[in-house]
Amino acid sequence: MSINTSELRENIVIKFAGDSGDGMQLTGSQFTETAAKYGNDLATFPDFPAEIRAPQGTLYGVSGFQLHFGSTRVHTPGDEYDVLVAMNAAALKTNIKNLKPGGTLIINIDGFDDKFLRLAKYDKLDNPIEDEKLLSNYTIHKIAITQLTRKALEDSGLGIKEIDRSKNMFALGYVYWLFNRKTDFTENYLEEKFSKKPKIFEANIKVLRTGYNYGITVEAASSTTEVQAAALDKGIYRNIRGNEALAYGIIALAYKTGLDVLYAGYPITPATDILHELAKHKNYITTFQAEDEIAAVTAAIGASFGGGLGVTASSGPGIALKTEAIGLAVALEMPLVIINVQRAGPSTGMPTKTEQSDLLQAYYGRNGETPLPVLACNSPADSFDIIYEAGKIAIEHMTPVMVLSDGYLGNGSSPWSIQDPDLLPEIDIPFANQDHIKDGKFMPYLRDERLSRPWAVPGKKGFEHRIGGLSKENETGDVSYDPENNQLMVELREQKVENIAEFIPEIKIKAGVEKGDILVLGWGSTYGALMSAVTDCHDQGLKIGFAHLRYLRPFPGNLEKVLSQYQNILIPELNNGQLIKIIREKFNVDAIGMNKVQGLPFTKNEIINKIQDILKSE
Amino acid sequence: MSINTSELRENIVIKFAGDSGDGMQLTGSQFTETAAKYGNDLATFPDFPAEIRAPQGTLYGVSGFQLHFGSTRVHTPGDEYDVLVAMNAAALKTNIKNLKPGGTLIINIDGFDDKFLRLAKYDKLDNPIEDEKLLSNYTIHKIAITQLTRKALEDSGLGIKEIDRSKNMFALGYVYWLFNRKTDFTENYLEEKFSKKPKIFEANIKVLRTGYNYGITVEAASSTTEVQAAALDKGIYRNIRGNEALAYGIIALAYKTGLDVLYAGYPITPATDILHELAKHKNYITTFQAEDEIAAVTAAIGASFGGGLGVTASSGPGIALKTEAIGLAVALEMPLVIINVQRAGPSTGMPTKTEQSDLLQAYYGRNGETPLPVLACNSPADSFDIIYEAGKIAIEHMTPVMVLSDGYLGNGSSPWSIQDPDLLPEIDIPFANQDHIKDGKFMPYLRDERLSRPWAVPGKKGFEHRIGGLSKENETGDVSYDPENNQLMVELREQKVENIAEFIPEIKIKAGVEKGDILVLGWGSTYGALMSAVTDCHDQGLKIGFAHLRYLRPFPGNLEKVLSQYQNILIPELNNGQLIKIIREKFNVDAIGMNKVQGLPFTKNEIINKIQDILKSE
Amino acid sequence: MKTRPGQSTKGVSSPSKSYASNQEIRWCPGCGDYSILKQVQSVLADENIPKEEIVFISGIGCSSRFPYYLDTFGMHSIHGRAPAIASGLRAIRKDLNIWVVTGDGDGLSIGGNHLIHLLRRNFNMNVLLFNNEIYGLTKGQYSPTSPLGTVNKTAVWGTIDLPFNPLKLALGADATFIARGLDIDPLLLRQVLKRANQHNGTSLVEIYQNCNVFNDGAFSVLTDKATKKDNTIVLEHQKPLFFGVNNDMGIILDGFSPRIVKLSEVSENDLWIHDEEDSLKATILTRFFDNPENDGFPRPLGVLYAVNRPTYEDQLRGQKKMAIEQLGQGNPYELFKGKNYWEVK
Amino acid sequence: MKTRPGQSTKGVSSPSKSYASNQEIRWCPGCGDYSILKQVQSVLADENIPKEEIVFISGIGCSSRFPYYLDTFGMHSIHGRAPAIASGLRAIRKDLNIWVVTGDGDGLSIGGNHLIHLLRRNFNMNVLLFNNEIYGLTKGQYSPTSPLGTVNKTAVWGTIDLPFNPLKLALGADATFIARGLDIDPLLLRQVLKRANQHNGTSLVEIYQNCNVFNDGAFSVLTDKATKKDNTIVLEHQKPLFFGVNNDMGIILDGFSPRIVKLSEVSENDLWIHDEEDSLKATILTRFFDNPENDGFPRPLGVLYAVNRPTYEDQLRGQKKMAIEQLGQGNPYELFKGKNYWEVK
Ligand SMILES: Cc1ncc(C[n+]2csc(CCOP(=O)(O)OP(=O)(O)O)c2C)c(N)n1
Ligand SMILES: Cc1ncc(C[n+]2csc(CCOP(=O)(O)OP(=O)(O)O)c2C)c(N)n1
Ligand code: SF4
Ligand code: SF4
Ligand SMILES: [Mg+2]
Ligand SMILES: [Mg+2]
Repeated sequence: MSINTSELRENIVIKFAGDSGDGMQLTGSQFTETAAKYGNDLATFPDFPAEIRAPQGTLYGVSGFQLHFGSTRVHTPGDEYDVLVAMNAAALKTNIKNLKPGGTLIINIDGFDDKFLRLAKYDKLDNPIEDEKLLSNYTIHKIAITQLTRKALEDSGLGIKEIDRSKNMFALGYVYWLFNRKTDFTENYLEEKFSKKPKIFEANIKVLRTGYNYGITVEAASSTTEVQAAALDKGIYRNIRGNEALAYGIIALAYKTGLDVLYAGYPITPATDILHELAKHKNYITTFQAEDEIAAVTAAIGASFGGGLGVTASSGPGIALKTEAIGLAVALEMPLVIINVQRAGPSTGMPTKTEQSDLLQAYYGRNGETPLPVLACNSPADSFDIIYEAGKIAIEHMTPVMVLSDGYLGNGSSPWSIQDPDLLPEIDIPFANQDHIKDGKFMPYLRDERLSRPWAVPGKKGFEHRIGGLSKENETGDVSYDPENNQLMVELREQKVENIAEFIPEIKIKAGVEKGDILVLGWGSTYGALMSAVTDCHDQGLKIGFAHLRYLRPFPGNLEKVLSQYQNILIPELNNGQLIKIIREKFNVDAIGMNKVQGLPFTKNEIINKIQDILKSE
Repeated sequence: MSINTSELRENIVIKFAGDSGDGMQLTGSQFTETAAKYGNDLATFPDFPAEIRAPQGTLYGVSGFQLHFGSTRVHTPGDEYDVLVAMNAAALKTNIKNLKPGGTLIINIDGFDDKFLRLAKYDKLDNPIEDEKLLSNYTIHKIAITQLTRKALEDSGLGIKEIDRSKNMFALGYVYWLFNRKTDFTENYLEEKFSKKPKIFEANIKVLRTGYNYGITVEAASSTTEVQAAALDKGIYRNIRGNEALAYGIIALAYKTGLDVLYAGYPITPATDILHELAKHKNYITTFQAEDEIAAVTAAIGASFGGGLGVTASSGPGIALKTEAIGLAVALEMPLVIINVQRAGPSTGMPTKTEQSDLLQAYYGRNGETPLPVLACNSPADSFDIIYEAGKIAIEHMTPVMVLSDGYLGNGSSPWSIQDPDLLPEIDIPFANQDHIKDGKFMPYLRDERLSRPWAVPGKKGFEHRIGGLSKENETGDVSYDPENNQLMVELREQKVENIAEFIPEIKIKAGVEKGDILVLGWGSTYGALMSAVTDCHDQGLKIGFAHLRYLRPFPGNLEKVLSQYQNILIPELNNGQLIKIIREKFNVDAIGMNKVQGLPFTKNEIINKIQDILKSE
Repeated sequence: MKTRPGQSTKGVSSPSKSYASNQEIRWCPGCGDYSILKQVQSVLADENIPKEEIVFISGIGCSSRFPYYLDTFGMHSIHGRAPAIASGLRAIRKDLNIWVVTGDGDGLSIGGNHLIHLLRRNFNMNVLLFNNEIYGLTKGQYSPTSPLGTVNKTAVWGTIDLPFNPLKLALGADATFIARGLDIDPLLLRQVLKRANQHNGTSLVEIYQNCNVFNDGAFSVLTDKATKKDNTIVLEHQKPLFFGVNNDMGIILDGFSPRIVKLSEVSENDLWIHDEEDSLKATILTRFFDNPENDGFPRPLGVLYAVNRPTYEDQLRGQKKMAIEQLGQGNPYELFKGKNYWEVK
Repeated sequence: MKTRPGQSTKGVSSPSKSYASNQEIRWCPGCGDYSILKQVQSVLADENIPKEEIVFISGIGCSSRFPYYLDTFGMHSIHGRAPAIASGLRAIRKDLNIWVVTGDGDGLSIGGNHLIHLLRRNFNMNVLLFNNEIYGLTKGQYSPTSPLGTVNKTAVWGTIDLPFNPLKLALGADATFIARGLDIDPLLLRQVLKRANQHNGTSLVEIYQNCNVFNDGAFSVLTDKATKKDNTIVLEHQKPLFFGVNNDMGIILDGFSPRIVKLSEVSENDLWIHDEEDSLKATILTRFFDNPENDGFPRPLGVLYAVNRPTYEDQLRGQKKMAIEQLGQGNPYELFKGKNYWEVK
């Protein structure tokens, strides 16, 4: 007997939670890829423990993967879950508070024995899965996942450890059934992944199907759930993580410009994934794992001097180490892309958690007057565009550019409308030519209308020249201690960066009204939460607008005008107030801050509440 | 025959200029020390070439020493000179524009032969010392200093090189005569300096007296000049350079607190002189020349962890390297004093020149939310007080503190009313005690009313504890990834620094009116120029006031009120606009900037002109 | 004991447990770090060092979590800087017992410079370099000790960076004490740690440590019962070099070239006699495995080299004492005044 | 020539002047840097390397002003980082002739880590380490090569930091080429520079350089006519080691110990024959002067050690080639799409 009814839902938030050894990241990303295949819009939020392998069953060892997918536009991984899969007691404890009343709770009851309860700090007399009051709030699916998995594999010849490791496939199969989705995408994936381990492959497939069939067999739900494809714009899509998108953007830069791109990095969470991805693509770019962050950024500078494009990435503490060298790149006026995948600070802070607290460092964190453009991605997919734009600016304006992402964007994923690299905007490389020769001498600091200087690459006869960090004479680039020249150069470099405002798009109101009570102004990874919150508030009739900055230095030319259209400016940030300082200073606007420094993204509701508070207090 | 007339003058600005091999720094500082001995108030401005030993006679090889001394208060080394001593053509060329009309020009005519003219890029047909039009503007003393020196020493047995090296003594002797000052201070100095080289000693003395006697003999001037002692407050004074005052302040901290002070540094211009001075005083403190700036700051952190006081200093690029470690000190809440003797940037910039462009770096130049107090010295002598106050804050509030000086203050000198260390303010060291033990466990982050934590030093039984850069639980200091706790700690650290406003003096109007058209607001080394300019303008009847910030973070509690008393706020800075950004942001004040980024201090007249412009445009 | 030689008679030996902090240990189950922690605790107990006199300073890495698990003073600092922090601490605190814990990434990649400068300066402290030939904490990138050709996340096509030979590098930087231990040879590790602690100067102990998650088995030939005896050689001062399952293999020096011989074929007297104070022989020992000619040589364990040289802090204190004798230590008022002061009345 | 072996036939030899830039040289009169500059220019000319293919990268210090004075491509960068900058450049530019100019402070103090990592990686470039045993540019503080007990501005009571022996350190870091020259021995310096330039890999040349302003005469026993011959020994591959005013002194190896002998007392055949490829002998050579037992030994000059090992960039290019063969280099659209794309129509 099979269930024929299927409930239609617009959006679903599902959370897979278990031990870090339970394979929740894999489970989540498989479900995500399948959702993507089904054409859903989506946003993900993987959340790992700080430990590499935390001991089984502990609260701090819970690993989670949250997915929001839908047939309408999805902006965030969601505040609360429609479905929670809890592989053990600790996973339930840390997640149950975010399960919506009436939501679906899938429990592996084998994860609730005395030991698991103790590790999760439940009193063993208070086993939550026997707590009728608690359970009555949800639709409950209690399944002995571990036992069923073991049963399924009793003849597999595998050891108990290996068998237990595949229980995530049971959960995944079961959830596929619940959402009326086929297992074949995952089956293909498993085939490839375990091509050299046929036994493991077979075991996983078996358990996956067992889970799926279990759903059919026990008619566990009164109906399965259907989420139709989203009405995305026309195009070819894939699901992409932010760090991957950054890596692909760098590859696109290499392909389009024909420049040798050197990506020089030193491992650090959460930026390292970019290097992991790029290391696979030596056919497009060169990667170099340096001895530290200073060597990484200076190697990148060396590559740019050699007529390549130097790119480097790090996170907070590593960026701090690079600041002296970035100052050199500013003084040299050298193309260079620096990526900061921000994480919760200060100092080592909470390396696996997200934060936006390096904006002021990006602006001001160097000795001397060292203006440089600052861009920030607003979604995993946007990371591709941002890095490409950053590279274009770096090259066309001969300047280092700082790109800000963060742990939330870097690890999270969203659908990306894949771009054909051949159709990306052209990049105009300001190579030196005969026009830059005066009286037989090459002028490395002769400026064009953008105030940008010519790029003369070693090997080019007649263009030999020396540059350095000492104050340089305009045009000739010779060392100069002339006071007025020094001031001129400081002002030219500042002006050059300011002028970039003419080359970037204006800022647009993304949601809500163009004029009204509150403008919510954001930047970076908060885009989704702000977008959803403002959309909701606007739907409720509030006179509210939303704008989001992708260009933080210089600001879009129309920003001041946009700000002037609202009574209040609300600037929510995952830091203690950074963009707000710059906005207040630049535009003399008494903006309102909203700050969260908890290593977590904003929820939509936090923003809505704040908006309502502001309107109430008026 | 001797001259008996002597003209009385309140203030004199004298500039000694010659080759870097001509000993101008020595000449200038000898004249300075003698002026100090005569009780004059004074300010100096040594100005070296960037090269260690630039080739003789070149324009870029000119070394100068400017001294302003007087019987009234002296705030700056002066905009223009009353007396210029030019040892060669290049020295004349680079300095003549700043000699006051009617001023005294003392020329070594031997420095104007064809070779010197060519090196100074004078056309040899246009020898300036034969240019009647030029000379008619000044009182001219043409002297064949080199020849006369050689003559004086022809029997000395010294080689020509050594002989020529003492010609600065001729100039010095001559200027002593001109100002009616005895040579004995310098004679004592020479005796000590050359105690092991009697021949050189005798030669120098001989030339010094020859110069002096030459003045008497040739009756070179119609009258000598007299500058009487200044009416300084009661006290014992000495002339002190800024870097020396910083070093002494550190010694005072060691003496008063009884803490082992570790000064860890890595050489860099212009901060290194602090290390040079402290290295002499191992009886008071320990100095450590580290392998780089990162090792220096982390060694200092290690010393503070050990219950000493860690102090480190550098200049721009070196501070950039320290930022990651400073972030650690913020997270640890560890006492630490960081000195930035700023120099002209960005990058290597003009290392021997002055600038104030690291204020925003001091404020924001670290990853994550890392508030720390920032103080700035306003004169060479003030450097002593500032560093002492910084140490007091660092210890009492358990925080790293940044002190900003700059090349102008570090190398320049002013009279210092010497303080008896025994009378300096007491410093209250927050050592851990039994009150910080809860349930038998020491609580390294249990806070007092200042929000400051207890300092438990290795060796203290029962107070064993571990701290680090990871997010820490309040009170226990244990590693914590709790979101709310993280936010709490970020806010507590910020609040702790803000609270310091309650412990520092209010800002006072230093000159002019308490309410009026313009407030000139400065910080750091511009004090003298701003003070003089505002005083002049106020004397001319303008409604103008002057306030100067020694505490930049937090600001004095009454700053906002003071700002509100004026129509306009003018913020002159030796950077491209940094304090102004913070003031605009914090107080929503549309201040007016005035920026000079030339490696040079402001002149009084530049400030006066700007003030007049503002008033005119009203 | 390192800092107070007479100490061990001071009290009863503390059980090693009392050196454990109240923090839950968060390394991966099976990680070699556990065993190292245990041996260190046991050595601290055996040497009977008062807890409050001990300081552990570490950088960042799995290994650098070490200080949290000891109930002593400790600092988990920033990546690569522990040697410099510890140097600053030692400069003013001769009385403490100081340990630096670092990894192959922390100590040799970002922190390489501080390490070599520490070694030449010879501050008295024990540096434990946990070498797992991988970056553990950041999840498996190659490190400066990963063997050539290692394939992993950042070396998809295999590493091409010749790895450092840490002990050889240390000799190049004039280390006064170098030794090597294994995470799971507790007895040897304790011996080595004790010797390191007794050495007055910087002692560098390289500890091969298995990262069972990202680099499992990197040292298994050295640790597995079946292969261990044939592939390691435990050095003892003034003892001949022999090894092998049956203790029947020896090493002789043929000019500069070490050669493996069967004990049955040479007399024990002809074997290379280990001399801890011979830096050239130590150099040869460090090259047992990175010289292609020495293929098949056993990995030397134990103390390779140990000589005395004045410590930095002793010389610093000597200078301080001299300065105090010459210049006094009272109120610095006179110093401040100098000679050229004047009085305004 | 370093980067294009067939090159020297390409044109007529350029006079060394043509390698001089139009910038006025600003070292102190008498500085040893002048002579080094001249020899480098002359070697560039002799080797006939096209100016536009040459890049000089330096850090900060007097020595690091070097690139300004050559009419080639050049970068005067930041303190200590030249090896890393040059590595990045070399990683993408195999075709250039790359030189790094650094000082004892720049290269061994702040930049020590980059230097040792460069050596193990073996990027092809020539590193000229101007060793004047002092910080020149910052006006006379001690450096990591200042001899023990040096008294100067930052060491009022004498230094207590054992200096690095740069070439010994380099061997510890697996350098493939180490050599030593003197600023004012032009012939030898040119020879050494040529050899360095011909070496395919990182060649480290330590050049003793007199800073006549802050450390005058540091090397005078090695350079003064009267003492030079007795205090230096010029190494030549496969030639016996002899030296002395009358060329009458030699060195033999007695086990591991070098000994000075009179040529009259031993046959030339018994002398130590220099073997550039023997790293252990090179180690002994580097220790001629910091081993107290070797007091009175002459300072080895010339090429101490030179072996071949694949360069980093060659291996990198090998991998790149392989990757291109396997994966292609066209439009990465397919890569971007991956397998799990879907289409919205
Ligand atoms: C400045 C800085 N750069 C990079 C990192 C990231 N990081 C943390 S640990 C580590 C390497 C750890 O390797 P290792 O020292 O070998 O320790 P293990 O984890 O293997 O014990 C890196 C690169 C960091 N925390 N700080
Ligand atoms: C980050 C940084 N730290 C310090 C300095 C100051 N500094 C410039 S050159 C130098 C040392 C120069 O010594 P060395 O490399 O031996 O060169 P030399 O002048 O002796 O040729 C120092 C410490 C700097 N410019 N940048
Ligand atoms: S990742 Fe490796 S080194 Fe780190 S704790 Fe786990 S097993 Fe140990
Ligand atoms: S200070 Fe020394 S090294 Fe520098 S240029 Fe002068 S003589 Fe040469
Ligand atoms: Mg490791
Ligand atoms: Mg030097």
